[in-house]
Amino acid sequence: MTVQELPGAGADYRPTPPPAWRPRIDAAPLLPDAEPHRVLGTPAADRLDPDLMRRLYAELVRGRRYNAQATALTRQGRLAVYPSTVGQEACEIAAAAVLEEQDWLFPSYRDTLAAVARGLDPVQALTLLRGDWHTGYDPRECRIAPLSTPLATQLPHAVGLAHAARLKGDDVVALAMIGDGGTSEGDFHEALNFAAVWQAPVVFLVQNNGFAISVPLAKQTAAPSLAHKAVGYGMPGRLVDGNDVAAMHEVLSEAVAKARAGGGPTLIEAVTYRMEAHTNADDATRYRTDAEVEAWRAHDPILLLERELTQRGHLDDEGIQAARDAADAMASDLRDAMNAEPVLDPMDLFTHVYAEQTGQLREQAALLRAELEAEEQ
Amino acid sequence: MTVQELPGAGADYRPTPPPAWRPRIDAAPLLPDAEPHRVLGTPAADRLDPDLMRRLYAELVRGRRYNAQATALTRQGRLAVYPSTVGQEACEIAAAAVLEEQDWLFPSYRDTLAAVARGLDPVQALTLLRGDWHTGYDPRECRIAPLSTPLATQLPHAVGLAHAARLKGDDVVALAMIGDGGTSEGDFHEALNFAAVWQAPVVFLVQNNGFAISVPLAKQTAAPSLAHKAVGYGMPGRLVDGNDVAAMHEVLSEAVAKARAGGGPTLIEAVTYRMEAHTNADDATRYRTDAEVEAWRAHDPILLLERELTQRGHLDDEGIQAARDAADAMASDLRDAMNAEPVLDPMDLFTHVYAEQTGQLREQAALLRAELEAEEQ
Amino acid sequence: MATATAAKPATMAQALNRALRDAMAEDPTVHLMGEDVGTLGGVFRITDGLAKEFGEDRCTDTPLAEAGILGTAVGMAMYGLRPVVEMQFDAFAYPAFEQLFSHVAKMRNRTRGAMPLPITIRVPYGGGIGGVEHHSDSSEAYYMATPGLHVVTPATVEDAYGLMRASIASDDPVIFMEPKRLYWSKADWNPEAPTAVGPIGSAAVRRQGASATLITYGPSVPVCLEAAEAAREEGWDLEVVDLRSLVPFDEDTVAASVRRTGRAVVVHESTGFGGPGGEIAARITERCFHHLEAPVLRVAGFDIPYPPPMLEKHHLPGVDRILDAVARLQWEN
Amino acid sequence: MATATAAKPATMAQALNRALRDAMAEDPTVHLMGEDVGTLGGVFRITDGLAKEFGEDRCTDTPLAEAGILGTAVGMAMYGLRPVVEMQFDAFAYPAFEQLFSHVAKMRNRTRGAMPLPITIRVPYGGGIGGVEHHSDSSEAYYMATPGLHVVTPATVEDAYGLMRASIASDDPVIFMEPKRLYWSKADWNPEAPTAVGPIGSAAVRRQGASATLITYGPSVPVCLEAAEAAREEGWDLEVVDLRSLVPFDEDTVAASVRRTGRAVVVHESTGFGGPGGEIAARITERCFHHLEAPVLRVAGFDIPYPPPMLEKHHLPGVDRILDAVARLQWEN
Ligand SMILES: Cc1ncc(C[n+]2csc(CCOP(=O)(O)OP(=O)(O)O)c2C)c(N)n1
Ligand SMILES: Cc1ncc(C[n+]2csc(CCOP(=O)(O)OP(=O)(O)O)c2C)c(N)n1
Ligand SMILES: [Mg+2]
Ligand SMILES: [Mg+2]
Repeated sequence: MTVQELPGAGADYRPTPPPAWRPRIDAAPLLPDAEPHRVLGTPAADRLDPDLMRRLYAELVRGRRYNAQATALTRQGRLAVYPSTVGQEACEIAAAAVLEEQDWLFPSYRDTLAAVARGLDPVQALTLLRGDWHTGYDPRECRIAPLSTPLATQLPHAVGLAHAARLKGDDVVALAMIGDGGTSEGDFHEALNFAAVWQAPVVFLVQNNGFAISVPLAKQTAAPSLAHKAVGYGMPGRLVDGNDVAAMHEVLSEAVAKARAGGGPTLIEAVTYRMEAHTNADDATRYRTDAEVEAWRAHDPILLLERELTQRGHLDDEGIQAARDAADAMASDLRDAMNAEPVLDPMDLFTHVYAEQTGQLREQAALLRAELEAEEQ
Repeated sequence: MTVQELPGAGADYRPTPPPAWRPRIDAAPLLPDAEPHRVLGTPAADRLDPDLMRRLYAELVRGRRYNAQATALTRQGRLAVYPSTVGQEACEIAAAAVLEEQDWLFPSYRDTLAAVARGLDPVQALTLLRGDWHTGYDPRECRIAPLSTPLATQLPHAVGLAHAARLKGDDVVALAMIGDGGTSEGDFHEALNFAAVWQAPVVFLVQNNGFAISVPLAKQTAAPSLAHKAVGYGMPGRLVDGNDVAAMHEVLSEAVAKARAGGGPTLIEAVTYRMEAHTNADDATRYRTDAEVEAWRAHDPILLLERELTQRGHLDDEGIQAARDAADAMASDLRDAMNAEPVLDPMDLFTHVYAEQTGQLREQAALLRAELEAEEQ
Repeated sequence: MATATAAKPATMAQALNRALRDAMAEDPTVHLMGEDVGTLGGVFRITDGLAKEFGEDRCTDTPLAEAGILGTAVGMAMYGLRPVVEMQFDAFAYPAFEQLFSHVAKMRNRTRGAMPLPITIRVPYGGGIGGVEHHSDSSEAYYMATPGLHVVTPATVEDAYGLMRASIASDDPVIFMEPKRLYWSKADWNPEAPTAVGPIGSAAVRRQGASATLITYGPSVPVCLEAAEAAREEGWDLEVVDLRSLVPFDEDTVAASVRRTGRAVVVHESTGFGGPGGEIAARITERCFHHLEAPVLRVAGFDIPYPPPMLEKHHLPGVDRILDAVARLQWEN
Repeated sequence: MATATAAKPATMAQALNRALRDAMAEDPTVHLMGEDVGTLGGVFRITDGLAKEFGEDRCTDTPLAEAGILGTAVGMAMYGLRPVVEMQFDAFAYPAFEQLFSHVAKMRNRTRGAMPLPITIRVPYGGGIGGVEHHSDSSEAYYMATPGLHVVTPATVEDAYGLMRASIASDDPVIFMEPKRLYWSKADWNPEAPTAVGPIGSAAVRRQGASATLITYGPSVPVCLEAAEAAREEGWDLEVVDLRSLVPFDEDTVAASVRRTGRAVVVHESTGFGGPGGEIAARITERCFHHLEAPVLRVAGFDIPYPPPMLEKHHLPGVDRILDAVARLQWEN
């Protein structure tokens, strides 16, 4: 068929857009705000719930204390390693606070604080980092997935779990946490895409703390913001001040509510800062200046909330002291608990490889048992 | 330090945005147009270069003929398999046409036509699909990377090559081709991110032909368009009518020129349609209707250009016939060439595993040689 | 062997399809997912009709991303489902290897048994079908080297059914390797009265013999049976053991055979160096050293990337190469 | 052994750093890339100072994406560079496996030699450093099973230098496995007059002995040497062969030793089942069958996911376990 043979040839034909093409959805509502969303210190703070804020305040103080205690434990040889979230407590606390009992948290290796804030026994949360086992808790009991060390790999898990719950008709939202560096991994991309296609009830929380170990965000991405990545999946992107716990709570709550209502996933970028080194084993002076760190001190998440609440008369010295006392008590319990030697059974090595031990594992277990018995004698 | 101890406490403090945060770049210029860019049948066609268009017309006709011939060769057992680009010729032809001699093409497994349009001997382009070897040409000689079967994996190669050339100060642009389905792979994400961070001179061309084998785009992504994915990497996204060769040529040329000038990568989504089955081995009736295919016939890339050129008097029956004759000649040469039995040397199996054969490969080669000699007797 | 009167010729593909259907019908937590498994029924039609029968939520065309497929399957299993995922071809499972090695294989262990992952991963593998590069890999060595995974592969129509049902029923992740070139192999089989294979991990003696043992699995089983027939002319009576399961490895059955025959050849399509045969030969030797008249030999694919279609016949272990190896088993000693 | 007067104590980490530096200084096409390799100098400081000396374009902090790192390195090699990429830890190389198996290992073959890929992939591997999960894998079996890759691993300070230089000089992809727990091992070494190791593929006899051969590599070499010392008390004079290169495998050196001693134990940290030892044992047995007094035994990591730090000592092959295996070499026969 040539044009001469075509019906209507020669008339003033104008081709239509390609038949299959139509804009699938409007991109505009997916785009994040031009600036990180903030509440504290803005007029929006007028409508804050003082009770909720006092609760979050106490959690922040406790979180800070938890961080300090955990780092101290590394120095005492009680933890193999600890990645601190000092400076990032507002993200960790808000993430735990917005979830219902039946919801699931998918933390990255850094997010033991979120797990603890969710109610997990700190000793269980720190098992991985103490080194007596990998995951120190039953994920199904507390609905907290194992802390994920391979970056971004927990995101598809969150999507699959949320999808499965939705298929079953259960009211479950999954909240998955990841760092700025982790967004460069292929698994981030695949997880967000599956979530959007399946309209799974997931919220992706990126803590942009400025660094992936030593690598600053500028070497990680050229995007306008990490929240802008949402557009390419057809889900909304939100940009939040990650040190503003009120803003974090608001944006996370909205995203969780949207997911719960069947509205699909949201990507949230929390702009924050890692005040301490990557872990106790890291030397941050190799890649950043004190001045940079100092600039963030005035934007400390605890200070921001404390100032707002005291100025409004919602918090007084007594309240502050009570929060600190509670935090101290937690820290002292944690110290005591971690000073107890963990009970180790080397035979555990063979117990949970398969549902049923294979012949070769039975032989290896026997070998180790014999060795241990010989040692005892 | 509490708020009471902070300098300026009690004053009407307003926290600034987090110190490290500033919008890195403006998202607006990255967003694709609301509709696929078109030229043919629009006023923009007034400024077309008739010579270029006639050349592209001849290429399109040749491309269509090449597709028909290759599919015929599968029926004759001369090709193991052939993924057709009937309906997608405008993308394939334009991709080859916009590159300079020193530039590199990174085709997917479907894009033998682009390689041929770039000047590669069709027999060499089809070696993979005939099955006598994997890559039938020297990639460095023709600056065409091996046809990539594992989807999306060629994209990071294109980025690395373009980056290396730029480091060396060479004027080289890499054009990488991929399908709509391939955009879901992690390698797509990682490649685009590296390209944007490095500002590598790469152009990513996604042929959205509606399907990944049987899976329609709606099950692949929920994004407004695939071009919108560009925003999340900080590179511009362009949406083009992939059946409009003039539009394809324009948008690709602009992106190549931008890359060449140091302006970094571009993501282009060409909206097109795969008129035939996934390959000769596929049964497309299992997943789409004839009506859908028919709707695209009126939007055939050859017809669109033919109509434009004939209406403007830039192409007459003679020109059309000349293009067809040239295409027939190519097809007949290809048929003849492919009817010749390829020369096979089984000992090649061992020749290119390592620069130097290992001892064990020498032994295995000796075994095979002995077997072959025994057979001959 | 299905001996019921209703036995009819069936292909391995049909038996696999039936196994998936029966598992889905019996257990609503079984979910299929992968590229083209829904509407199309899979490029090999193994999932044909299942999306129609059970709905797209139970048999789902996913986006094109293998790590995403396996990664979301992990999450689904965490919530109590039994996902069966298809990797379209062997080499296209590689993008999912991080999820496989770091999560699928380890989750039970990491959580002290609290969160096992009952996922079946279907991997069509091996060559001999004229596929272009990346379509004919034999990747079982990677899976074998990863504690926490089961690795099975059928060689017969009835085992295809039985092993698939056992894999889906397993509370552990199972790599279910489907020998592509046996998809269309046929046997009389009664789908209404299928034979169960019992728990994963038992080898089957496919042919009894006294002179030497051929140890093999998957696509090489029919080749070994053919070789055993041909060997009769040379005066050798070969035993053929079909491993069926590489992990767990049925050492007892294999060792019993080799102790009896005193000679063994391991046959597989995967490359030799670093391939499954090394483990098998080493293990047998450890167990049967004083019964061996000759070293355990291996006939395997060459140590090269899988060849293009026109050359693959030279690569694949065939009858002659197996017989040559048998001949080298030091019969004069 | 560097005998020059200027020899001073140096760690393996220093020797690796020096090798990278010397290679970069000599050849402007050598480019380093990976996570944290630039400003920080790598989490193990192996690339310390190189970004400063050669600029960030030669020693580049990449985005955090292993497939992207290796994939872009492929493209750079296609254009004539010699990329040296770092995978931060063994288990974090898994996301790059599709690029590794489907492109890096095969590109020379696919293009009939037209486009070889001279890429060195540095993989810090193995345990014994108290690392949490995913930080102590021994993944060499995956690499060994992939034709087209070279796989090397140093056990001494001077080999660290020599093998690294040889790897970067190689026109083929090399998996350079760095035994993490030997990073801080020391030896007298003269960086100004380093010993070349010659082309990749030769094993080294680290200790001569007559009773039996220990075949080992990487982090297990010092353990085997220690075991050999301890064995003297039991009256055994053990030979210790350090493979240095798993691919190519130096069959001649190993077989010569085993033919002489008549007994052998393969020792490595990687899991036993499906691990490197199976291939090595099978191969030696094929070659040396009639010289063997006992089956070749293996002492390996257990067939389990790598244990948590507090339990890893039970998993790692130690002196006692090696001596037990030696004792099982049927000395009465
Ligand atoms: C797949 C993978 N690659 C590399 C690493 C090593 N690693 C651990 S933490 C880290 C940086 C993570 O940065 P980011 O995602 O920003 O999270 P943050 O540490 O800032 O919380 C790296 C590279 C890893 N854990 N997983
Ligand atoms: C990594 C990988 N996974 C799966 C496949 C199998 N496969 C080949 S083509 C194809 C569909 C590709 O769709 P698309 O990217 O849209 O390209 P098109 O075929 O339409 O050109 C699939 C799934 C593959 N080649 N590579
Ligand atoms: Mg970070
Ligand atoms: Mg497509």
